[in-house]
Amino acid sequence: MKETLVFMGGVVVLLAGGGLVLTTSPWQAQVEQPIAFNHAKHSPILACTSCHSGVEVGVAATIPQADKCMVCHQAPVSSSPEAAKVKVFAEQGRQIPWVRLFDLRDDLIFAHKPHIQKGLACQTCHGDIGSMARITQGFGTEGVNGLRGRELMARCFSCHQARGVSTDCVTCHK
Amino acid sequence: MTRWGMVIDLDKCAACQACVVACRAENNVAFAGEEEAAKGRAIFWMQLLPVAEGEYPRMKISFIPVPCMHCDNPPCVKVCPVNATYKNEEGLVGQIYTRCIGCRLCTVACPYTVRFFNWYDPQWPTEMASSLNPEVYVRPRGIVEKCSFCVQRIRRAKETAKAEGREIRDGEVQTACAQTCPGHAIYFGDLDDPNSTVSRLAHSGRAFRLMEDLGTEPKVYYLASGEWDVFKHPDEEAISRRRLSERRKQL
Amino acid sequence: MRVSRRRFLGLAGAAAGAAVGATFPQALLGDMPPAQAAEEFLPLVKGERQVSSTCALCDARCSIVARVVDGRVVKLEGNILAPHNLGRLCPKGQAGLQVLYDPDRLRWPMRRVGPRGSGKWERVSWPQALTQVSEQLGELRARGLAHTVVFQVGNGSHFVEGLIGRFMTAYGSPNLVHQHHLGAAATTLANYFSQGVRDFVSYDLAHDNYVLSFGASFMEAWRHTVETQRLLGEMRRGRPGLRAKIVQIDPRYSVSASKADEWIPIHPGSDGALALALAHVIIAEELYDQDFVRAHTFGFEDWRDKGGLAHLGFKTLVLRDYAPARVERLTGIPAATITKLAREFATNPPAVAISGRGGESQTNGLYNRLAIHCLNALVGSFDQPGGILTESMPPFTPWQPPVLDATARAGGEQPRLDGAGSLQLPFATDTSQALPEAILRGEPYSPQAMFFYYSNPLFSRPQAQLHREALEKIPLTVSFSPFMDETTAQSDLVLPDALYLERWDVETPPCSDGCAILGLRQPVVAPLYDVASTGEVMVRLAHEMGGTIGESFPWGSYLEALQESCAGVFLAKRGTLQFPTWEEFWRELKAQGIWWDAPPLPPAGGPKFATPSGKFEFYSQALEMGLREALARSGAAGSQGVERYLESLGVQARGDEAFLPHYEPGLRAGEEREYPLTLVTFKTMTGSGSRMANVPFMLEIYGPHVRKKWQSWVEINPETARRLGVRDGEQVWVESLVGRIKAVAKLYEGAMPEVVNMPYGFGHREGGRWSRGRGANPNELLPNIYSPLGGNSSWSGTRVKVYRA
Amino acid sequence: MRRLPQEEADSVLFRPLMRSSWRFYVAVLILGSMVAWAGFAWLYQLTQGLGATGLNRPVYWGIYITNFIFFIGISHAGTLISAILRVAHAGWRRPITRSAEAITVFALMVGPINIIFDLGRPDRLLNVFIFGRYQSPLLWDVLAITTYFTGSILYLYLPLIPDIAMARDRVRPGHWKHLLFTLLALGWRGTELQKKRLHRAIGIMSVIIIPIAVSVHTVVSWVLAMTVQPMWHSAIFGPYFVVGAIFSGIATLLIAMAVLRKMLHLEDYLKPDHFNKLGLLLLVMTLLWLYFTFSEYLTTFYGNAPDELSVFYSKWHGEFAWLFWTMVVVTFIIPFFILAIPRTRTITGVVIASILINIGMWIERYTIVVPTLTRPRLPYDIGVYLPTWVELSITLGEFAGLALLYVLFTRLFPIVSLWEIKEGEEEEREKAQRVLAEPKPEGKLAALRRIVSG
Repeated sequence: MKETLVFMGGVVVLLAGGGLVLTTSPWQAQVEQPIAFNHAKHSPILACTSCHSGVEVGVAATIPQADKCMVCHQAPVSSSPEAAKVKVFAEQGRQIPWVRLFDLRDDLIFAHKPHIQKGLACQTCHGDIGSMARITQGFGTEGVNGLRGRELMARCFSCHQARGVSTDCVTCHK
Repeated sequence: MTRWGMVIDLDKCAACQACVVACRAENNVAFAGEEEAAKGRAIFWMQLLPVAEGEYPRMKISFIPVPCMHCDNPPCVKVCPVNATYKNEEGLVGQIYTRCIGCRLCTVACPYTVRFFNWYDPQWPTEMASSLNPEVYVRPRGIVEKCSFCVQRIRRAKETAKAEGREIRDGEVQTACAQTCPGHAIYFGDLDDPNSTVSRLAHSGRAFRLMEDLGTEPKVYYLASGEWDVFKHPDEEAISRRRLSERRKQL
Repeated sequence: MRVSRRRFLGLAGAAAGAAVGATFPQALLGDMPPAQAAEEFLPLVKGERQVSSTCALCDARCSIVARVVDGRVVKLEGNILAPHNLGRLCPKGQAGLQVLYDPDRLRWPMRRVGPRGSGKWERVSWPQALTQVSEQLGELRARGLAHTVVFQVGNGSHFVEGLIGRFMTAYGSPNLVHQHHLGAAATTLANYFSQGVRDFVSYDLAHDNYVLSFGASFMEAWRHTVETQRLLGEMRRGRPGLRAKIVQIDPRYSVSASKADEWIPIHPGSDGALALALAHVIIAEELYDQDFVRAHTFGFEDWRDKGGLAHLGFKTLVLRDYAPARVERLTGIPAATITKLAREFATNPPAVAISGRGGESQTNGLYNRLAIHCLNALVGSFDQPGGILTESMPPFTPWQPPVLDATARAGGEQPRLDGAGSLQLPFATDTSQALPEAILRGEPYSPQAMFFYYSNPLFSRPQAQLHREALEKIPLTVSFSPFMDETTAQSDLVLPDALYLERWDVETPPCSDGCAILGLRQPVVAPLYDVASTGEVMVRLAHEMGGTIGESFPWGSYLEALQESCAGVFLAKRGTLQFPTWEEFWRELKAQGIWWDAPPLPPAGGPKFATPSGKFEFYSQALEMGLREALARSGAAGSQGVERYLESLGVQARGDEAFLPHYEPGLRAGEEREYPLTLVTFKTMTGSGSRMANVPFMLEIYGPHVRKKWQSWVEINPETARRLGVRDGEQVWVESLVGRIKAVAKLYEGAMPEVVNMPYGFGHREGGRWSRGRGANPNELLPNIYSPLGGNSSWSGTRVKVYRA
Repeated sequence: MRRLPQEEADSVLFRPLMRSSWRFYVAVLILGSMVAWAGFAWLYQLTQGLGATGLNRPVYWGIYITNFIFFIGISHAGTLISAILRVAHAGWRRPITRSAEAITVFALMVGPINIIFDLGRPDRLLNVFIFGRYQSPLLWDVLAITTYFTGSILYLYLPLIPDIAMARDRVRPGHWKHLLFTLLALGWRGTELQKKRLHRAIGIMSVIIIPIAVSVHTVVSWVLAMTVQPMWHSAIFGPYFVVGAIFSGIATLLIAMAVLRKMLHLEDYLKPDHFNKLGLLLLVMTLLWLYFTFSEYLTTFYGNAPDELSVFYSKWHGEFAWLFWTMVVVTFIIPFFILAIPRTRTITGVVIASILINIGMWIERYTIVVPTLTRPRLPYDIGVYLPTWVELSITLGEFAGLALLYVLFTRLFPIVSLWEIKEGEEEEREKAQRVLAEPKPEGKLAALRRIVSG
């Protein structure tokens, strides 16, 4: 009987430990950006495409550089210390070393342009990112909305199928 | 529907292997190195094979460039356990690298032996890694790869055509091998379009395919090399001599 | 000609359309590395560009387009606007990326710190390096030793070579030594003696019905290989109902032979005899073009000169000495085959006889080539479709002559160190292979400094060992090589050249239909390392030296010099680029990467030749006059003198025969008893000198005909191998009088029983990680013998023996 | 024949369960370290990639696949043979069924692992289940082998229950083995109902397991036969493989029996007659094997297809000839004579034949897998294949692993089905009594005797 208990205990410890490791894996952690940009503050005023202008023309959404920020922040619209940081970047002409949050596995092909052109809302894939003060959990450094691998593919696939877009593997896989 | 196919004119092929290198450069195929190559582990999506026959001095080597045949009835697709290789609507036999489990049943099933396995991770010196084609995935070890008919170029041509609101033109898509072939011996295009170059050449009397008896229906056609009229009748020779001066005047 | 021009233009138009279309969708593809998350990042604008340039990996100089993504070259393609390569590239060109991104490139100027060859270097800055060179050169000049500076150049860049030559002239040294006369001297010299063109000629193969190739590896390593490969297709499939016959006459079954309709193995070096036997049949059966021979040739029939002296005609000589049956044993080709070939050749016009390494790269290459070229005259293949055409050049602005001071003039009048043009080498212009003996002897003087630009004599010359010894005697050696090679390793100073994808240049590629082509080379990427274009270095060095040398370089930079040359093309307002302003012209030239113009129409009334007689000369008056002039310069004269002179030059024929095409056996070193086999060295499509030695893509496909890769091999006939007790794949020694090397035996049915073949490109003692210590260098087996008449080295006539290692 | 008292006989069977000799520990140590070394080799292969093997192009498959086919073949030892014998009511089967069934289960544990060794991306193994494509012969394999494995375990387990119960009753309570046996005995008390149900279950299983077993090796052969490769694409590959499997299975069983007999002193259970009978079966199989091999090669030879002949000749007189002819000698010629001559069909003789047959059958698998791949249809370089230390270590480890599992099994469970033997004896006794009780009709001899004497 004792042996059984030891064995069961072991199993429990193992499962708990594994779960702990999984739930606290690095891709769930907060991301430290050079400037703590607050999406929630900006989204009521600006459209996503105002800053991420790449979505309409190309592959990458593009993350704005300081000069774009300065279009508004030239005037003292904010007293936030983060806004001050932007100014510093702009004045020194340095690039803001944004940490990229959304990245696809490198065997995948994805371009924003055709998806935006088809009228897909940013939220469909990126969730309610606009209302977040800081992007934290659920957003992987790889994948979209924390979806990766098969889940992500299933999502792409169902949408493509529903809209009659090609579901040929080589459409999305390099 | 488009059905991509290739025609290789062996009469024009100069056996230079530009196709081989162009393919490797375009598709991020790493070189294997001396030891690995000696073991037969070098990867060539396009390969020049010498077929030697005869003995000195009556010897003959014929060279055939061999890419993946993109069979209409591909033996590799039949046996893949995980759908990592498949035939798409346009007849391309695609390989989905992230799906492949590396069982190599497709490689042994392929009668043309044109499927390759990554025995190791590709070894690029850092300097050379910077010249990799960003449009093509760099395959890690343990999976099977093969000629894709430069699917990235097809994709690109489609986007162009779509953006310009037209169909893809014949000859617009060129695989890396076809584009570089100094002998202009490789043609690529739509076999289903009766007016395309490839479909016309594929219907030529010189056209043949490798191992047609296996019923794999390859979409790579070869045009046999011709022969100069060696066996001239003596009378003909006399006639040709008499005509010689006339022909000279015409020139 | 017109048809082909229209075709080119049509293609060019289509290509321009395609190029515009092709750039657009690039915006949709590719991905962005996080580091470059710049605002408005558009691959279309910033990430991906197509840059036109010119390849430099062989002499064909194909026009290329580089696909550049994020400042990295990711693919090279042929430029479809180019008339010579028509958008195509050979495997070497395709592997150019591995040349550019070679991890073993030299990255900055280096000065030797240990003893020579110890591999100990220190990095120096460019100003430091230039100062050192200019100071040392200045000192030599001040000591009156300007003429003892030798600059050895290879096939790097004609334009930079021009600048180097200019520098040498202004500096005061006659010793700009080019290496092209190692093997090709016979070709250009024979063209000069017979046709009056001291250059290569173009063959309009596209329209030929019959091609006789005397050892020309026209599918692998001939003049413009990429174009020739296209012409193969033209000959085969370009004309409905017509299919040219190609006959390859070569000791070895090469890839070219595999593409020919017939392979005729011939004893190495006896090509001239075969050509004359063919002429015998053609003349005896009166199959030759009598109109052409009568109107446009000189010395066919017996003739009398102005003094009334009777001379031997070509016809008489050939009919007397070269009956197929007499040549049979010499060439190893049955008389019946010779007769058949002759009849086919003469009765299938347009026909052309071409020659290459096999026929010419012998010490008797000059006469071989003369004999082969005569076949073209017999069938009248000049200045007509399918015939021999003269190459033309773009109308560059000629430079002002360099400014010379007294030192420069005095130095320039000194004899050349390599003896080219002297009594011993009357017709040679450059004989770099003569340098080591001259240096070791110290005659006529000891060189004090030696520069190497695209030249690696310690690897690429016959008996390379000699050059190593000679180099030790020179106080200062400087290499401009972008790679560590044998010569560079022995240098005192290394000034690494920028690679062809990193620098400016203009090239004048050859073209089969005689087009004038200007290929612009522009930097596709900024230099990856602290390297500089040698052209730029020469301009800076001249400025640094100052004085008349500096004055001779009136340009602010290398690019200015280049633009000045191109201005002539702009001003000529012809060819593909005609613009009202220079800016537009230059922009378009950069965009297209190429300018070309159709060749002038053939002269009315048949071809004109720049020979003394104005005709194609069977009997070469230029050769005779040249010899007499050389004699006269040296003070001796008279016909007796000519006879003796011929003897001293090693010509066996006497009298008129010496000036007519005839067969002379080539020089061989070693006894046949001890060295029973003949070594034929060959080049493959995949190798191109030291600059391609360290390219893994090439090494992995090196010899497709024998499935060899990554190692050198020696092709042996299976019968011979059985006699020698050598099995396939075994290591064997190949030994000649001057050395022995180890290689893997490859039993090959395409090798003649008495001949073994070895490829070039392996056996580097220095170099990158893939080239160094790989395989064996057959040059180490070749004795440094060359023809005194033209300076032609022997590449396929070395006696060797082979035995198991 | 001397009969041991029942108790004594049983103790022989249960002794290994209770006490382990030093020989056991030595065996476990040696086998265990071989397995561990193989584990290290696999780890090395995982870190290096499959480049650590001698595989190449065109020889994409080597001894992993050979081992796979071989071990799956061996697995037919058991279940199939015991099932056939059970269905056929062959009474002499009783002492050997257990050891045969155990071989099946363990060979089925070892065999399919080879596929994992052979995979380029074992980390993606689950893709087979997630994205499985039922048109692929490999999927049929997965299906057939898992079914067979499950069935075999069940088939091993069912007849084990009464014996486990017996063992349970012999182990003192509180010992971990007691717990284990209690759990596994599923409350067996040997009631009539239980016995009836067990008999029924075993009967059903033995009928079901036969087609499954046949299907497994057929499907294994189809992995090769479904391609168009020369000398693989053969219609008789299914039965050919099944015959080969039963053949090598019986041979393995014989070896195992001999070892058990010696090591566990089971001379009273595994009698020479068993070896004799199985030896005869082996003789039949070697003839059958020859018949199939002959048909296969003769068809190829007469077919005269160049691709096929190229492979054929590589085995006939090419670089694989030494293997091929070794195979013919050790799988047919020598065993045939040993087994056909009654005087040599002794235990030793049969075991020698079995060992040779197993070597030969491994070679047979090798010469089926490899030569075909060395002869691609297009003129590539002819393939050469030499396994590296990694592959050899793993192969040895597999054999060691099989032996280890077997040794461990004998320490936990009685390797002879005790209750079946008892039942058999009871049946015999009943039959005898029944015969004795019946009034005997007078025989001719008795009548004669009566007449003579009278």
